[in-house]
Amino acid sequence: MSSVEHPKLTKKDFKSDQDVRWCPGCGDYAILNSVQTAFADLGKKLHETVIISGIGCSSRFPYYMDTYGFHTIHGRAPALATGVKLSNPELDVWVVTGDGDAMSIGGNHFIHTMRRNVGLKILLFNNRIYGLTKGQFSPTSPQGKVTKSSPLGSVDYPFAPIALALGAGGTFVARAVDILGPHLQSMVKQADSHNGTSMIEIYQNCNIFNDGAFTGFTDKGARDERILYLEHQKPLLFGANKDKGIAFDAHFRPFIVEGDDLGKAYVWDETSDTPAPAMALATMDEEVFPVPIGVFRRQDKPNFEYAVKQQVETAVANNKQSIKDLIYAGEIWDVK
Amino acid sequence: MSSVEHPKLTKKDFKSDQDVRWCPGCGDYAILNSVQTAFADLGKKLHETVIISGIGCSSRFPYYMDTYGFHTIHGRAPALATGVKLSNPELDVWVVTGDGDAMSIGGNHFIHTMRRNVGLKILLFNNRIYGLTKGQFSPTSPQGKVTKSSPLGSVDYPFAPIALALGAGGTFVARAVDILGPHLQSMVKQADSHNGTSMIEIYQNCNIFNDGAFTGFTDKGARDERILYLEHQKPLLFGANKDKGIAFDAHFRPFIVEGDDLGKAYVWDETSDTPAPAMALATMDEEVFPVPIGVFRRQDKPNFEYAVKQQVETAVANNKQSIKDLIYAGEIWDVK
Amino acid sequence: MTGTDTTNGLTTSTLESGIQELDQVVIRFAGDSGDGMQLTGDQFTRTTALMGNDIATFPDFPAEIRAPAGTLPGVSAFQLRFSSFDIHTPGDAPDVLVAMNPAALKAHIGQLKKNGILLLNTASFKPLDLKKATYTVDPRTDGSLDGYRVIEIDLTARTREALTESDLDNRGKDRCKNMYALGILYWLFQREVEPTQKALALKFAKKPAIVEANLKAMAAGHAYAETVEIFQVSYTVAPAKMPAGTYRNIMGNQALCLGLVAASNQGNVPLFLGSYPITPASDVLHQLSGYKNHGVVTFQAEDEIAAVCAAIGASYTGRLGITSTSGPGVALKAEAIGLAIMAELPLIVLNIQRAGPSTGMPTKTQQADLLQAMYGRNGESPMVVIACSTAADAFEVGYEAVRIATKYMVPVMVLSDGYIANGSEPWKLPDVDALPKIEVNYAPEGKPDEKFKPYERNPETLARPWAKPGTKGLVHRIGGLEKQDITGNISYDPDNHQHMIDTRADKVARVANDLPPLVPIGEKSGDVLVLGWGSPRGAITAAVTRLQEQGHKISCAFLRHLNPLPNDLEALMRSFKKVVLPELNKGQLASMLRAKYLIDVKSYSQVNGQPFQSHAVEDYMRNVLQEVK
Amino acid sequence: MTGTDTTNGLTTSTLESGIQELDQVVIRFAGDSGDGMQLTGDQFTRTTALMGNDIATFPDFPAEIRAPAGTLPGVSAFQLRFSSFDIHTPGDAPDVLVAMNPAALKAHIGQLKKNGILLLNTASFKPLDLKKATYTVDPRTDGSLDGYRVIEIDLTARTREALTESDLDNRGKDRCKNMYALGILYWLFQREVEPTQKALALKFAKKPAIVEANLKAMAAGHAYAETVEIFQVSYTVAPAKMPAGTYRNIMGNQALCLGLVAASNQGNVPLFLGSYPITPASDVLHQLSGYKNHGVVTFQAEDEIAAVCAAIGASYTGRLGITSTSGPGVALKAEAIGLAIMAELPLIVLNIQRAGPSTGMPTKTQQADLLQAMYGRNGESPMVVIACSTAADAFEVGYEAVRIATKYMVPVMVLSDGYIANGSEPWKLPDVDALPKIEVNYAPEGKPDEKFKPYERNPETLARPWAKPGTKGLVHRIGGLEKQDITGNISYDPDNHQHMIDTRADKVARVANDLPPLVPIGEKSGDVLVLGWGSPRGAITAAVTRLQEQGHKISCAFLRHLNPLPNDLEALMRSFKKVVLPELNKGQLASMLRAKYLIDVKSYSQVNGQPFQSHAVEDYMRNVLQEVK
Ligand SMILES: Cc1ncc(C[n+]2csc(CCOP(=O)(O)OP(=O)(O)O)c2C)c(N)n1
Ligand SMILES: Cc1ncc(C[n+]2csc(CCOP(=O)(O)OP(=O)(O)O)c2C)c(N)n1
Ligand code: SF4
Ligand code: SF4
Ligand SMILES: [Mg+2]
Ligand SMILES: [Mg+2]
Repeated sequence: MSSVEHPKLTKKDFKSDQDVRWCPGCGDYAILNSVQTAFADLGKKLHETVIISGIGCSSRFPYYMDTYGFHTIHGRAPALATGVKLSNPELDVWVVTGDGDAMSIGGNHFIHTMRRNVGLKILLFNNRIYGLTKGQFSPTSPQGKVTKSSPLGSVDYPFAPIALALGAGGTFVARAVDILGPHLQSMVKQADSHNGTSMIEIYQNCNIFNDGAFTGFTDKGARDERILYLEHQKPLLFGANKDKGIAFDAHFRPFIVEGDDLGKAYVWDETSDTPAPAMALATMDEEVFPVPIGVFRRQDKPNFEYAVKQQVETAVANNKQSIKDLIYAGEIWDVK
Repeated sequence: MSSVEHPKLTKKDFKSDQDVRWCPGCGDYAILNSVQTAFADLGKKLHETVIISGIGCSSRFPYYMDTYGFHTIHGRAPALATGVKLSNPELDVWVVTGDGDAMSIGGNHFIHTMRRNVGLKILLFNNRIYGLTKGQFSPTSPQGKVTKSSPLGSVDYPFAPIALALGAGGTFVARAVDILGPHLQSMVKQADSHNGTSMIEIYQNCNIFNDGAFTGFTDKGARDERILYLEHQKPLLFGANKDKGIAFDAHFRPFIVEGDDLGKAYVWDETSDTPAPAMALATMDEEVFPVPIGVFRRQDKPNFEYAVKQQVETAVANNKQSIKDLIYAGEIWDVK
Repeated sequence: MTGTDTTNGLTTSTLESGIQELDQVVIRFAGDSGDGMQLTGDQFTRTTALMGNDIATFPDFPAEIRAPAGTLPGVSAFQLRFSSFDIHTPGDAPDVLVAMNPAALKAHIGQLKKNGILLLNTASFKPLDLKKATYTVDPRTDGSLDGYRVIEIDLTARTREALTESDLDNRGKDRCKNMYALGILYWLFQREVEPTQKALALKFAKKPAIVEANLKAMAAGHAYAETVEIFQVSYTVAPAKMPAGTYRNIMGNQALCLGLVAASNQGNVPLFLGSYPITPASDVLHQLSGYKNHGVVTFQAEDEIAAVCAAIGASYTGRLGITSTSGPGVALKAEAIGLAIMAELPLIVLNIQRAGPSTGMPTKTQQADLLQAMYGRNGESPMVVIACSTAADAFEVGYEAVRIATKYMVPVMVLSDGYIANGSEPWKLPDVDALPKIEVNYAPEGKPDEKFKPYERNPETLARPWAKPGTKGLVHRIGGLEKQDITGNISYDPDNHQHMIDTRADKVARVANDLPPLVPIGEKSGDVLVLGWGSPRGAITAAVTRLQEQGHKISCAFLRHLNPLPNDLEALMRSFKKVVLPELNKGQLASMLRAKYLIDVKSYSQVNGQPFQSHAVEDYMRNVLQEVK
Repeated sequence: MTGTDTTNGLTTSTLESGIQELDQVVIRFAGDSGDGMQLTGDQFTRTTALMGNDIATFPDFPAEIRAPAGTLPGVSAFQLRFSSFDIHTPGDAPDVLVAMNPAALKAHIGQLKKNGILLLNTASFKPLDLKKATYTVDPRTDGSLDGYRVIEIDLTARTREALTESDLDNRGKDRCKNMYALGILYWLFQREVEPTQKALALKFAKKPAIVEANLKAMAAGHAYAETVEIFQVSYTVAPAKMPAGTYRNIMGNQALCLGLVAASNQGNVPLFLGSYPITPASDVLHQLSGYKNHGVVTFQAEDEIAAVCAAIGASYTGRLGITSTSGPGVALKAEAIGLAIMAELPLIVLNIQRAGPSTGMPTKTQQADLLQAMYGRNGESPMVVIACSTAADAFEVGYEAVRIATKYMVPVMVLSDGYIANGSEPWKLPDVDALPKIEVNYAPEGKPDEKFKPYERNPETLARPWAKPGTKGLVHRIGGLEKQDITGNISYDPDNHQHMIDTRADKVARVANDLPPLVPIGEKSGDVLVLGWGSPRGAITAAVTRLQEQGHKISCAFLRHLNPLPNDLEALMRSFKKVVLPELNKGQLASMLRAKYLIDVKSYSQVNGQPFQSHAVEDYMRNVLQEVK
């Protein structure tokens, strides 16, 4: 195709003709907007892009994108998307899922996708609640959360999705926030350029059933002091004047450094050989420490669909056989 | 009951009357033996002990123990056992599972059990193969493994079960080896004394479909040099003369120390605040480093069944209500 | 005149100082999802129930996601019917339609009765509102509303006026406009306002400003209707002559939960619920989670499989394991239900059906999971299946499920549906002390030196003993592999397998021995027997009663027990020339009956996500009656 | 005389220099799991197939776990039957039983024909061996073997003797004793030894010592039988008069895979298998994993749900998604199959059935998952169901599944079972160039400014277009929610839902328009029609042919297509006084036929994990014939 035929698409081109049906004020709008912006910036083509989702408010996402889309069943998007990617590795396959969809019913497919390093880009909308079913606690809701199904407070400990992804062998693990558009767009772009599984946990406000779940650190006033931007090969600094930092002791326990000690702030390396530093950050107490966003881990490793494809292509090349050869094989005999 | 009625049981008392039906030479025999020994040592009672398994060679385990037992369906043992523990927290509930059962089909229940910290003791027999279905690769088989379902070698990357358990929030995570009986027994006892979920990954030789998977480090000759015994508050030393050690650099990358540097060996703390060190060990390259066995992590945290029970008991105490009160509630009216 | 189960508009009545007496009214509130129509309807329902009318409701909310304000997919409706006689359905066509915006008007005007009252909120008929509702012309101007008694009120302006002194901002004030509308209707139908006053005070206890504003708005609406004389008359509906007793208005999921808890209390068998949220079953989880003070343990699992497995684990331990879900969840639970059948443990699976297949239309109703309940598992895995037919009936069905599960040591599937779950009706509260006995026996401690036999059966019920772990002398192993009868040891013996296959089937079949006789409505023989199960009961009863009044030889009977079927069903069917079975599926029970009895049961099928309309059933049956003659 | 499909012992024959000619023989090899009985049987089968006999086999191995050596649960058996005429089953009772130990004897002696040959390995009749087999008295001494031609040989000693020069240790030598026994049987039945020599050389190519030892043992056994004259005569069975062509011996799972690959090649639609291992379906995964050189992509998923979802993803992408499993796996896949039905994508689900319910008896056969295939999903979710009836038939069924799935854009369930999967028979290889056409059309690139309509249907088949992501101008969204016909947009409209429910059913129904006429064996009318589906075909054919030879007015017909049923089925059924349906379940197809046609189909049910015995079927039908008269 000549490039004349395909001028670069704009954000608007990625909008489908369907009315967007999230509650007014829902964080999903901001995410949709950022994804459309990033896709346009990346020069993606509509017909090469496939968006696969499970079930949940977030999983309505594909309907609003004028690309190929499949709104599947609860929790199974990564499994279905794996079939898509294995069948046609050329396609650009995105998975949109929620904290219930990916972490609760879909937990198994989630961890196996991470393990295999299938080239899927997973956007996990974490609003720490079941939105679509009208407000039950999810596996990422904090302990004590009062919801319809936990009238006396939930007794479950929550998952740290980043830690789970790391434990499962995730090769690109990042976090972003719905309302921090440019950062989110940058995460989407980095996820796009990664060759294996990319997973972005996106904190998303559900203003109906869990309003303000993240305002403690996302509110304009709190942001500077409470968000830690992870930047590759830069020290872990935060605060309005970048006057505080995170360092690790000999046991890899984090602590906050200030003033003269600021130089001890750990220099972040998202490509580290070991997932231990990322794990240390992922399990930091949100109440005590700033909340890290950005890339926790990026590791280059051949992806699954490539290995599968190569095996098939090699087999075809090494052992060409007609269907007749295949059927008329082994011990055959003739009856006259 | 007076203690006269219940003399301490012996190992033999834990044997059921069923013939053990594993292949001669299977590592499962050694594990069965160690569990029976440990249970007897722990003074367990038959009728208070429940063993719940999924499906797999390993999952035949309950039939060979003269306790309560439930051989359930593939992958679901932790879920079923959670129901048992929530219903009667007094019972001593053990889960026996395989690498396919727990890591493949049962992965979701596995990670959620870890997350919730249900007081189950999980024995994961990891033979890195599907035994019962006659030899397909499992999620713990090494990449390249040739099996019936991967005639050209598996392209999957394996899970590190310990890392997965850590990522999911596991509070007692340990590893043992089938043929190292006393160590395995000690792990079983420590698992028993832990109050939340205990998980022991037990390397188990399947001599029919994956013979020698672990001999590289479990063989008498190799053991001393290749196994790293984790001991709480002791330095990470290995080698016949404990003349080598594992240290971590500033990025928590492990390296081997010897001679004068031996003092730099990391002092193991299984109760560390952060799972990062355990994660570093759990993801160490088996080919380059010794294989750690012992307790990777132990963290005291109230267990799930206790919290559930307390909530119910408090509700009963605070809000006693007869069934009549419950039914004749809200807006009622009389028709004469 | 005894009321017939249909409405005749607001015309027949006795006059008395401007108040006409009606025997029934159907009102539909329709508005945007954010307009509070469910709350409004609910308040009207409660008040009316307290005033002694019989009542039936049908909430019809939009798809799961909140659609953009003002659009058709965002319309939420609540229909209620109240009467001075016994009714069975929330009515077909409304006498009164409250339409809060053009979208609500567009979606519902088609069903309003000729000459019915149409209350419109003119504040939301601006051009953009009309466009959102895909109106090109204002329907108030094109004659399309001719033939209705249209009442136009700027509810927004009136409400703001009434609330000038309130501290709420305009958004907050506007939220009270539904109460203004409710005030109008309360005057129109002579309802008491106190119950709503009390209810709102309770609901917003922590926000007195909101309570005050809502009450003011309601009072203002009431006063407005009285003063401005927009209506020539007001109406009243005398209390229904309902059987004496204490009543409560109840929704299906609530009643089901109460039945379970009551039976648990009776049988002294503690409950355990393992569940995963899904529409329209989530309320069961919510409800039972609120009954912790009755010792109920609830567990929100990571998925449906874990939920049912945990319930099986609970049953294994001596609690009664329950799992609640809807069709897609039942699909996921199938393998584990098979395990419970094999392990011969009690288990209750609640399927609050919704419109399938696949995700389908989650907020719409259907009863198309019957064959899944019967056969949706590998191998011969027979299971008891029972169904509830109304909100109040759900109490008895929940109770019965516990009785069967514990008496026969079997899993029981309970079918309900979205219509029953969310609809409400007055429920005559049972005499708690007179509830049927439920006897649950756990196996006693074993004798030393005697091996426990986990599959030794009760000769009457074929139930095996319920042996709680923790009990001395009962250690034993069970599992999903075929097992030898009596000993429970694994067995691959062909004869034993055949015997166990037959025994599991026989155990389910024996449940029929307990069932009360079928009591048809009408004669025990005649031209047409209309059979029904589940939520169509109301529409069928209404239709058949009307046809009976018209002199037709038609009767109807309802099946609570679908597997096993009642022993006297065949004889009843054979006493009629024709058997017809209306179902909200493609004839699932009909095909079961045809296969079993070789009777040419005629299926009357509707699969559109809506309940049957009693008039449609009546017309259909009239045709059948004609054919039979 | 044309052979009848039953064996008469080793007695009828023509003499010729000590060689008697038989028209058929049934041999059963039985021994410990470690004794190599499957290998032995397999070698005899291959050799015999190559010699031109018709042949049928029935491997019967123990439960999944290897039991302790010498015990009853550890016995593994392999039965084979070969003949000079067309046969349909591996035979009921064996003429020859090889019992490698007391447990094998105990488990199988009951079926050996009177006067049959019993070959015993005396080396394993020591007291401990007897005890393990739960014999209290040595059966060779208590008269219980009277009436059989017992041949006692110390196979272990003889084999070791033959291998004195081998470098193998005793354990290795003892492993060759099955070849010693095979050598004896090869002499007894005049089989050629070369094919086995070649096969062993190939199998153990890397271990020449083992090849040599096995061949020596076989030669020694052969020589022993010839020299020692333990048998008075040897036997031969002439080649069967099979239709001309090229043959290959094949097992069901193999043939099924070949059918799928051949159709994929024909239709130029690449295959994708998503699977999770399970007995007895795992071989499909193994087999197709070996066909990577035919472009087949296989994916061993983390569980059955992921397996089917990946297959659906593949189909969405334009590959043909297949998923293979057994009953419990189908239960787990149910929800996702519903999605495929809703998305109207092709999908093939292979259910190699085993004995249920629950885990059941995984190595035993049954056909009790038919109603699960039909109804095991939430909502009205009709699905095409076809079944294979023999190993060779599986090729055609695999092929047909691809044809239907791609032509109608529907999921297809293929039912096979453990008996078909593991049994083998000679397969007349198809002319590859003459295979039926399969035309697969993907939607072409869209036109600019024309919105693609993903649910616009082919008027004949109602199939929607197969639009591959990556194709320009076809971007669209699908999912599990109900959708508007033609546009595919989400729709909650009642009329549309009813229409889509009807359309999905209609699409499945239209598959019947393609089906060839049913061709019964025997007359097209008469007293009794025996219908069959799946693996009982052989036993039914054998039984019915014998009854026909005896002059009875009985015919039989077999259904490959179970949903939809063939259009001409009803007329055929109505042409007989009685229809009987033997099934290895509790009458599942029978109930479907009764419900649909209101014909009093008689179910002949057996659910014991074993295939039907043709004699039992014959006796049963004889009774039915009597009743009909
Ligand atoms: C098999 C199945 N189980 C349950 C449901 C009901 N359900 C739909 S979405 C959902 C959870 C939604 O939570 P989340 O994934 O966090 O998405 P959100 O709505 O918060 O974006 C549930 C439980 C379903 N549709 N299917
Ligand atoms: C639902 C279901 N899927 C698949 C199977 C088949 N199956 C039984 S055990 C097993 C895996 C066994 O591997 P593992 O858990 O590692 O146990 P092992 O036999 O190695 O001890 C499989 C796939 C099954 N029984 N049920
Ligand atoms: S319920 Fe919450 S997550 Fe769902 S659309 Fe509304 S605000 Fe968003
Ligand atoms: S197959 Fe492997 S794991 Fe299973 S019993 Fe045999 S040796 Fe043990
Ligand atoms: Mg959520
Ligand atoms: Mg294993």
